[in-house]
Amino acid sequence: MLDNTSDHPIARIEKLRVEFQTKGGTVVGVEDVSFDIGSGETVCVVGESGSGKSVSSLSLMRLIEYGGGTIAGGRLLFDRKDGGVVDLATEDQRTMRDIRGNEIGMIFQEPMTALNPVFTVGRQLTEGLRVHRGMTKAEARAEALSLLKQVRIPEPERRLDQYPHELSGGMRQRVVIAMALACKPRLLIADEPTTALDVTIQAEILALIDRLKRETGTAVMFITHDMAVVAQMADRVVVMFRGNKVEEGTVEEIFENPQHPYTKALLAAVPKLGEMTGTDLPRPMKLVGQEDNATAPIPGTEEVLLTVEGLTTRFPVKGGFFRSTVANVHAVEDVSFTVKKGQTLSLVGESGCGKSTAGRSILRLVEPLAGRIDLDGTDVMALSPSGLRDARREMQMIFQDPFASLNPQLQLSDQVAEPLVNYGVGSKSERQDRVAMLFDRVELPRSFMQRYPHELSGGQRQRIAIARALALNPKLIVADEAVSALDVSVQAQVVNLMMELQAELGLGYVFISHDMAVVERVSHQVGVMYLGRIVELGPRRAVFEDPQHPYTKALMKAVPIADPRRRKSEKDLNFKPIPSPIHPVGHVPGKSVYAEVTPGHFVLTSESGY
Amino acid sequence: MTESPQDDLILADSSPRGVEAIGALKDTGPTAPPRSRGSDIWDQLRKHKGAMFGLGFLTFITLAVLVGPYIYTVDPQKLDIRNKDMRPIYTALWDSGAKVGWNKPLGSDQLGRDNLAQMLAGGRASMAVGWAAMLLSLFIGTAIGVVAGFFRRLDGPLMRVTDLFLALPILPLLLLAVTLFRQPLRAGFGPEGGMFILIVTIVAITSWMPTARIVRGDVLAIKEREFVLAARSIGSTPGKLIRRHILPNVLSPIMVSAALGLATAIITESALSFLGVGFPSDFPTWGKMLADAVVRMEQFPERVMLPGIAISLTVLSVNYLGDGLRDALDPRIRGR
Amino acid sequence: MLTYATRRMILAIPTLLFISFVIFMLLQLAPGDPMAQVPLTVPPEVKQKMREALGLGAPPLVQYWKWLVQIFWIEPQVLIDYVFGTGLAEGKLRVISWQTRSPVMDIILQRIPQTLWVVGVAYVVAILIALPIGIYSAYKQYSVFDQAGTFVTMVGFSIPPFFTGPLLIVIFSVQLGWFPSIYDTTHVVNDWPSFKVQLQQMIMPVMVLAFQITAQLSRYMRASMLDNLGQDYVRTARAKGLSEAVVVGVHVVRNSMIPVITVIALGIPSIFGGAIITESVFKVNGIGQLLLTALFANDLPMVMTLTFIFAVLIVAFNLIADILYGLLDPRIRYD
Amino acid sequence: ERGADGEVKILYWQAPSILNPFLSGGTKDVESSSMIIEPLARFDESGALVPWLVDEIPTVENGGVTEDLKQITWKITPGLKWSDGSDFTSADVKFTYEYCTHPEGGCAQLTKFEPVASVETPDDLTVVVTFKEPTPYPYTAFVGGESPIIQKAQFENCLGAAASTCTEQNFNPVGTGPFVVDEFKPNDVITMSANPNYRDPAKPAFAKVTFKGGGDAAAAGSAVMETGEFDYAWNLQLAPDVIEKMEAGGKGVTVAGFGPLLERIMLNNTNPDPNLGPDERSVIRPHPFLSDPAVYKAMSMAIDRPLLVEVGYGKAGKPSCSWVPAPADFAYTPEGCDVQDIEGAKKLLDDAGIVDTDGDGIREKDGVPLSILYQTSTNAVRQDFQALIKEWWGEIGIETELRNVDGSVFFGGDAGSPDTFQKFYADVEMYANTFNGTDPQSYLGNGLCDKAPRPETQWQGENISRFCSEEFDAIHTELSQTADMAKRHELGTKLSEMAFEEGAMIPLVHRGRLSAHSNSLGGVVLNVWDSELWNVADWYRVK
Ligand SMILES: Nc1ncnc2c1ncn2[C@@H]1O[C@H](COP(=O)(O)OP(=O)(O)OP(=O)(O)O)[C@@H](O)[C@H]1O
Ligand SMILES: Nc1ncnc2c1ncn2[C@@H]1O[C@H](COP(=O)(O)OP(=O)(O)OP(=O)(O)O)[C@@H](O)[C@H]1O
Ligand SMILES: [Mg+2]
Ligand SMILES: [Mg+2]
Repeated sequence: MLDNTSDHPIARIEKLRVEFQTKGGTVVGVEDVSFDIGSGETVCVVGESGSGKSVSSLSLMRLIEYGGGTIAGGRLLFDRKDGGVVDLATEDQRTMRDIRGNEIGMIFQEPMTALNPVFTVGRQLTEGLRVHRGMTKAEARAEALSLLKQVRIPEPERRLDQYPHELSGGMRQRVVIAMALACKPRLLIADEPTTALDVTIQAEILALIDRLKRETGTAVMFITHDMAVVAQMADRVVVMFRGNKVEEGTVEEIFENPQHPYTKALLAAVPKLGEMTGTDLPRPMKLVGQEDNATAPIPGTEEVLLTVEGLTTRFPVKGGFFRSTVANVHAVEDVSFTVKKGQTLSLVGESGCGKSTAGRSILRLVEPLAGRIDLDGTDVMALSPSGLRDARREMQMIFQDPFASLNPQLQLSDQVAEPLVNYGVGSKSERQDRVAMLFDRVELPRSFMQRYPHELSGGQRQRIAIARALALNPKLIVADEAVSALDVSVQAQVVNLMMELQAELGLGYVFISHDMAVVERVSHQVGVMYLGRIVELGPRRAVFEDPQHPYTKALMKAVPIADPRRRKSEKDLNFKPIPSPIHPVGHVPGKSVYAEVTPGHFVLTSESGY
Repeated sequence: MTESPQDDLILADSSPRGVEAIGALKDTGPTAPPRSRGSDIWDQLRKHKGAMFGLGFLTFITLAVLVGPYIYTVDPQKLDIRNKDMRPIYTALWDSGAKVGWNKPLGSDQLGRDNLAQMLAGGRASMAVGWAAMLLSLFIGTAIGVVAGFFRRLDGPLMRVTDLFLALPILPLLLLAVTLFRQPLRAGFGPEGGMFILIVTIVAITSWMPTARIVRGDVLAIKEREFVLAARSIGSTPGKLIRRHILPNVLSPIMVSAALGLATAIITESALSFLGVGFPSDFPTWGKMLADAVVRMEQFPERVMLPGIAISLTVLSVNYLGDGLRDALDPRIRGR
Repeated sequence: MLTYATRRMILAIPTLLFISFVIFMLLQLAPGDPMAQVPLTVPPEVKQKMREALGLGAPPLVQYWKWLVQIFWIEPQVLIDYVFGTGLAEGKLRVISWQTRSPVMDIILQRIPQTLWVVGVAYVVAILIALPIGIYSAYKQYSVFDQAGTFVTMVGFSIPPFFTGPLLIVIFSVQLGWFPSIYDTTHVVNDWPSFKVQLQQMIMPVMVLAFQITAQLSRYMRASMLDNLGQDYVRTARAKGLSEAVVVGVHVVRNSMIPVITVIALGIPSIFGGAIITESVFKVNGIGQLLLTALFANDLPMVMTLTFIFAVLIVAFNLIADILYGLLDPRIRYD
Repeated sequence: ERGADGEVKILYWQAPSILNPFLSGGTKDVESSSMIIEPLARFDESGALVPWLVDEIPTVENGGVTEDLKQITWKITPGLKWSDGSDFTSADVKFTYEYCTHPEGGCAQLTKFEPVASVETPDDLTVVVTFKEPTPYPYTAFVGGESPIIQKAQFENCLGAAASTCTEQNFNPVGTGPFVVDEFKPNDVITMSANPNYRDPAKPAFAKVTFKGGGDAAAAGSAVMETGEFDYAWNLQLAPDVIEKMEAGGKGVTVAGFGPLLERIMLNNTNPDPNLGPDERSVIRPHPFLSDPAVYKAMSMAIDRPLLVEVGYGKAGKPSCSWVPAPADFAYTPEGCDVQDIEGAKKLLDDAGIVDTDGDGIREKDGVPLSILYQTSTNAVRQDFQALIKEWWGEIGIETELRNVDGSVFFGGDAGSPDTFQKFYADVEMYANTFNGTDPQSYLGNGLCDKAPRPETQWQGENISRFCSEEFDAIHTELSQTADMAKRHELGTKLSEMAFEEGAMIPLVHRGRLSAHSNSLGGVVLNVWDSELWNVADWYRVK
């Protein structure tokens, strides 16, 4: 597998320096980076957000100029197909156009936006072929079809005439990959190709890239900040930090014997699936630099806080002449669970399986169709609008995107104080005191109170969102993908913070996530959702160590493990596409019937759709 | 509890490099001192040359029409038939035979009214109409747009009302309003005040529709943003949601509408004057001066050029200011 | 899509009825009298008789009903008669203008060519000028071209046509004598020289109008281009090694056109609304001039019908804009 | 020779909307149709009657009019043909009478036929008109541009309510005039060509006419005198300096003519106080101060009429103090009409005890300040007049508020609008009025008491100033019974004098008609007593 590497590097980056001219002066995107990539080799570039990973890769394509950057120093040596090594940093754009897409292919971070929404997949795929290979329309189309087959898209013929939005995220990403591979490039740059995707799709894509590399001997530069992915993919790893390379080595070296303190810290912050095996209770992570933090397990109480029974939420699909409801999206279907005081229930599952809808239904932010929600003795479903408003004092929500869930136009202190104002809690000065206290609580300096959201980093924003949720002293917090958008290290801190608060204040959490490693870390109970139903529900340990439902099993298998010695092989993967949750009006789905495998561990026995 | 999490770094490694490295695991907070959004916007605006020109000219013209009449105290309506048809003083530069005089720096019209005084008084009227109509139209447009975007059930009816107003012909509307309301308004506000209110209202109610459409579109988008959901989950009432969360976020299209609205209002008023259905005849506005002078454009080009250029420059500077404001208010652009 | 369109169309009917009713009542209530242009030498009793002959005495609701029947029932029949040579509408009372005592529709049809020649051509010219300006200004944001383009388009937006119009006449008709100051609506284009004459008489009004429309459209185009130039798919296209011309001219422009085309569609009703001031400055007796004279003559059937047609166009082009949006943007589906 | 001179282009800035003067009455429509259809007799440029489709004007002397003044007999010139080639007969004349007097037709020229009891046609070339009462001035029906003859064959089915449906007929009347319509685009343009059956085989000299409408007076003047695009421009109501500048263009000249058109300020004899109810406003007499002779005389003295003429009309205006400024025999010409006398006006007011008592610069009469609302229609010259007069009245201590109302509202008879000139919800208002033909008898009747607009009459009525004097009414009755011309002149002048001296109006300017024709257009004779285009058959191209 690693037979023909390194001895003959395809690309060599030497002392690269990239600057951006902005209104605030010159910003250095990459300060000093050197590494090389050999053919048939995967070099993973890791590092925090903003450390210069994308800038390095864009410089290789000389695309950085279109973003306002300049290559201020260094050389980018590239071994062209027809022999001869050129310095890409000094080539003119005409030559670059020849190289781009032809000899270097690139896969971009966001599959959702990387494709032009108004052209068909076929058209976008063939463009490069026609430019670089001088193919006719028909030839290019035939070639595109074979490319789509290569990346294993189901029904490739049909896809050619579809528009990007008609494909799922995973399929789109595969189209982007096909596009990058179209002209059989010698170097493939993949810039976080899976960050936005579900575990299952991610696993497929990773397997695909790996296979292509093996089959065609392409050199791959793989950029990510997900250490688990690195462990699965890399031959060699380059660690970047604030525009510099701080460490480089084979994947085993990096994981097993990190040298640089930053690498160490980074690895420590990565939650690894299986770390909690054998324990019952969640416990905060141990972080480098915070050795003093309490990592005692959190027992919680056995008192029931929230009971949800038979929760069903559907969204009408309007259509026909009079905009009547012709079908329903069965987003949540007969879901029941309980959350105990001071404990965490996690909901996991693939995108679109109804996790968020379930969470929002509990707060009645979307109106459930049926079911019973009992919060500490209050029947939430029976409440009038004003009663509901009062009840929301007891339950709060934290949202996935810390950038979207704060109003960009309001000062932070006002945002945190807003729930207090809404419920008329305290006098102005009392409120101020409480806001200050909350800032302390989430470990933000009080000096931030007068700032605006855009001045904060993601993790800090999420702390603000947590502070806001805490303002009213709720009993229950629904955290909908509250840490998914954060960098690993920041994620670890926020997760720790949430757990600390739980231990201290006895909060109950409904924790929604698709990151199994985090879920393993924080949960007392886990519910696995599929197509609107909970297919498996039970204590975390039981569900993770002894999955019963076939879907749970498949999901567990797909999760990459941050350990280069436990790589998954493509054969293990076996996913069916998720069926549509849309059913015509009048469709009566069956009730969810569960079997209790062990005490408290339930598995769906009725039809789940999987 | 420590004051700041950043202080924790000191506890970490002893090597300076290590300290820094582990610090990176913390959230990197902003390094610049906190700045208010206001000064941020102002900074951005200052860099926009067009906007600064616009602001400067607008300030100048506003001051001129507000303060000018106190400095240059000639009555704009005063007829001085002996000194009619005077040319501006600068024409003496190339035409020594021209009828000029320092008593009429910009010349006089066919009845001997002083052009400079008329420009000042006319500017006052035009600017007042422009601002008032723009504000009113903005208010109506924003209100309708927000309500239509926010309350689904009102969306259809309100958008149909928008269509209706788009189709309404302005002239009969104005004539009808004059019939119905001139007398009561005249009793309450005097002949000029009454007409002012009428014209402003009519211009406003025939020009709010684009604002409403744009605002509605933006509200529809913002309504789906997570922070609105977040605000609902912390118990904000709909009124509060609109005021605190939605309105501030549609400010930028509103500002742009405002800039265009001022221009439209000034031009509409002058078009009404041109068609002869505006203010009383002895009440100068730029539009009326321009309309009256068009027939004598060749002999007295200054009489069209002065108000024409004043209107154009005002509208132009408002447009530029609006452009700059849009850039400054858009955080995506401001960041750059 | 089809059901969406039909549904919107059917919903448009009550909307239009409502709009027509409001306009009718507005016109009824507005002061003014079709006899205002009859000289004072005609005594009031005679004027009263003339009013009655026009049907002015009837209660407004009756008049409205008559108008509705005429416009929705009889005029379509006339159209059918015209096309198929049938005799459905024979002897039935059509919408008659008070000024000319002739069917309003006939006059409107007579005016449409003039309006299309001038306002329509101006619109097309404006689009042809505005789009390249917008595209290039956005591509070279903050360049000299962009700055100059911005300045010129803004000047265009801010100068009223009753200023530019007479100015052009003084320069090009009176001083230079290049173009006629009065538009000849009887001119027939049948060969090159006559086409040249037509161009000469069109050029000034078209210039004045196009100047204003260009200003607005190029602003939209520029903004839309700027939005799209920052999108990820542009980078993807470049990464494929496509030339800048293809990246900008095909990928970005295609996306940027989506909102601009709907803006253009929404502007089309205003072509048929004519350009009141420009038309009267250059004596292009089109729809705008027709409306203006009808307004000043209080020719209610004419004003009513013109305004109503305008309303129909507004509603229709609203719908067309929405549908176009759906057609151009594959992401949007109406069903 | 007919058709030898090619095309003539005429520009009316008000566009003709119909070619049937019976359905419109608008000047633009009457004049444009006068090129196509003709009356039996016309007035010439001096106001004298000339036979047109007849051989001579019937009078008592030649026996055409009966002694009892109740019958007039017209003898049609033999051999006249309609443009479609058929014969012009007395039946057509009689039909014209029937057409206009049909009760449902809404004929605009009804007044011309009202005194008529019947029209008989003893033979094809004789028309006998019988009047209801002795008529000293029998030349109304079938005389002048407003009363042309239309073809029976063509209009037969257009009587009464059907008049409106006859679009083809109204747009393309068959006539006896020098031209026939090729195409009529309402409110836009008429194209005509020479009538092949015109009675004089050598006329008209032009083969084609383009009759364009629309725009404004300034553009029309410029098109004839500056750019030379058109040959004739009608009624250039423009400031004299503007006209002068256009004439300097050198491509055309203006011609002026004076009819009886008078620009005047009407004085409200009733109280227009807005606090009075709608049924009392401008109904109850007297006006709080305007009925005081000192006030209205002072107001008149303060006006500099020559200056008004200079500013507003130039050679198309003359200072006048006579309600009937022309014909000259009817005109009242008092001393001092054309001099401004501010000091005299002040003295007059001071002597009457109308002085400024509260020091605000405005005089009071019995505690009521002399504060005047002065309205008129929207029109550049009128607005200049307003400004000047406001200034002068200000100098004698009378405060003025100006208002201008859109012409379509001001002159419209909408009973619902407060802004019509009939309602006169103001203290003074300015407009111009005139009469047709040369006899002012019915025009002078506008000063009769019972013609005052009142709510009961839906505010219709011609006595706008609500002037009311028994003596005036008596003299007017006498006038209507007098046939002797000298006596008629005397009585008419007396009525004009009373209106001026007793406070019905302040006459300002005797206005003429100013039109322009290009240097190459010959034969233009401006006629203000009839259609301006009355002799278009004689027009020719100057070689
Ligand atoms: N167009 C630009 N203008 C100014 N600065 C930029 C620009 N693009 C990148 N930078 C700066 O360059 C640095 C490196 O950015 P880069 O996008 O390479 O980070 P990254 O490692 O890819 O992060 P992420 O994981 O979030 O993608 C950042 O500090 C960023 O602020
Ligand atoms: N407002 C809505 N209207 C219609 N359908 C909706 C709405 N919100 C969600 N859905 C549908 O309901 C289903 C469940 O959506 P939900 O957002 O709960 O999924 P999720 O599990 O949270 O997915 P993700 O991980 O992507 O957030 C999806 O098919 C989604 O398309
Ligand atoms: Mg990146
Ligand atoms: Mg979700």
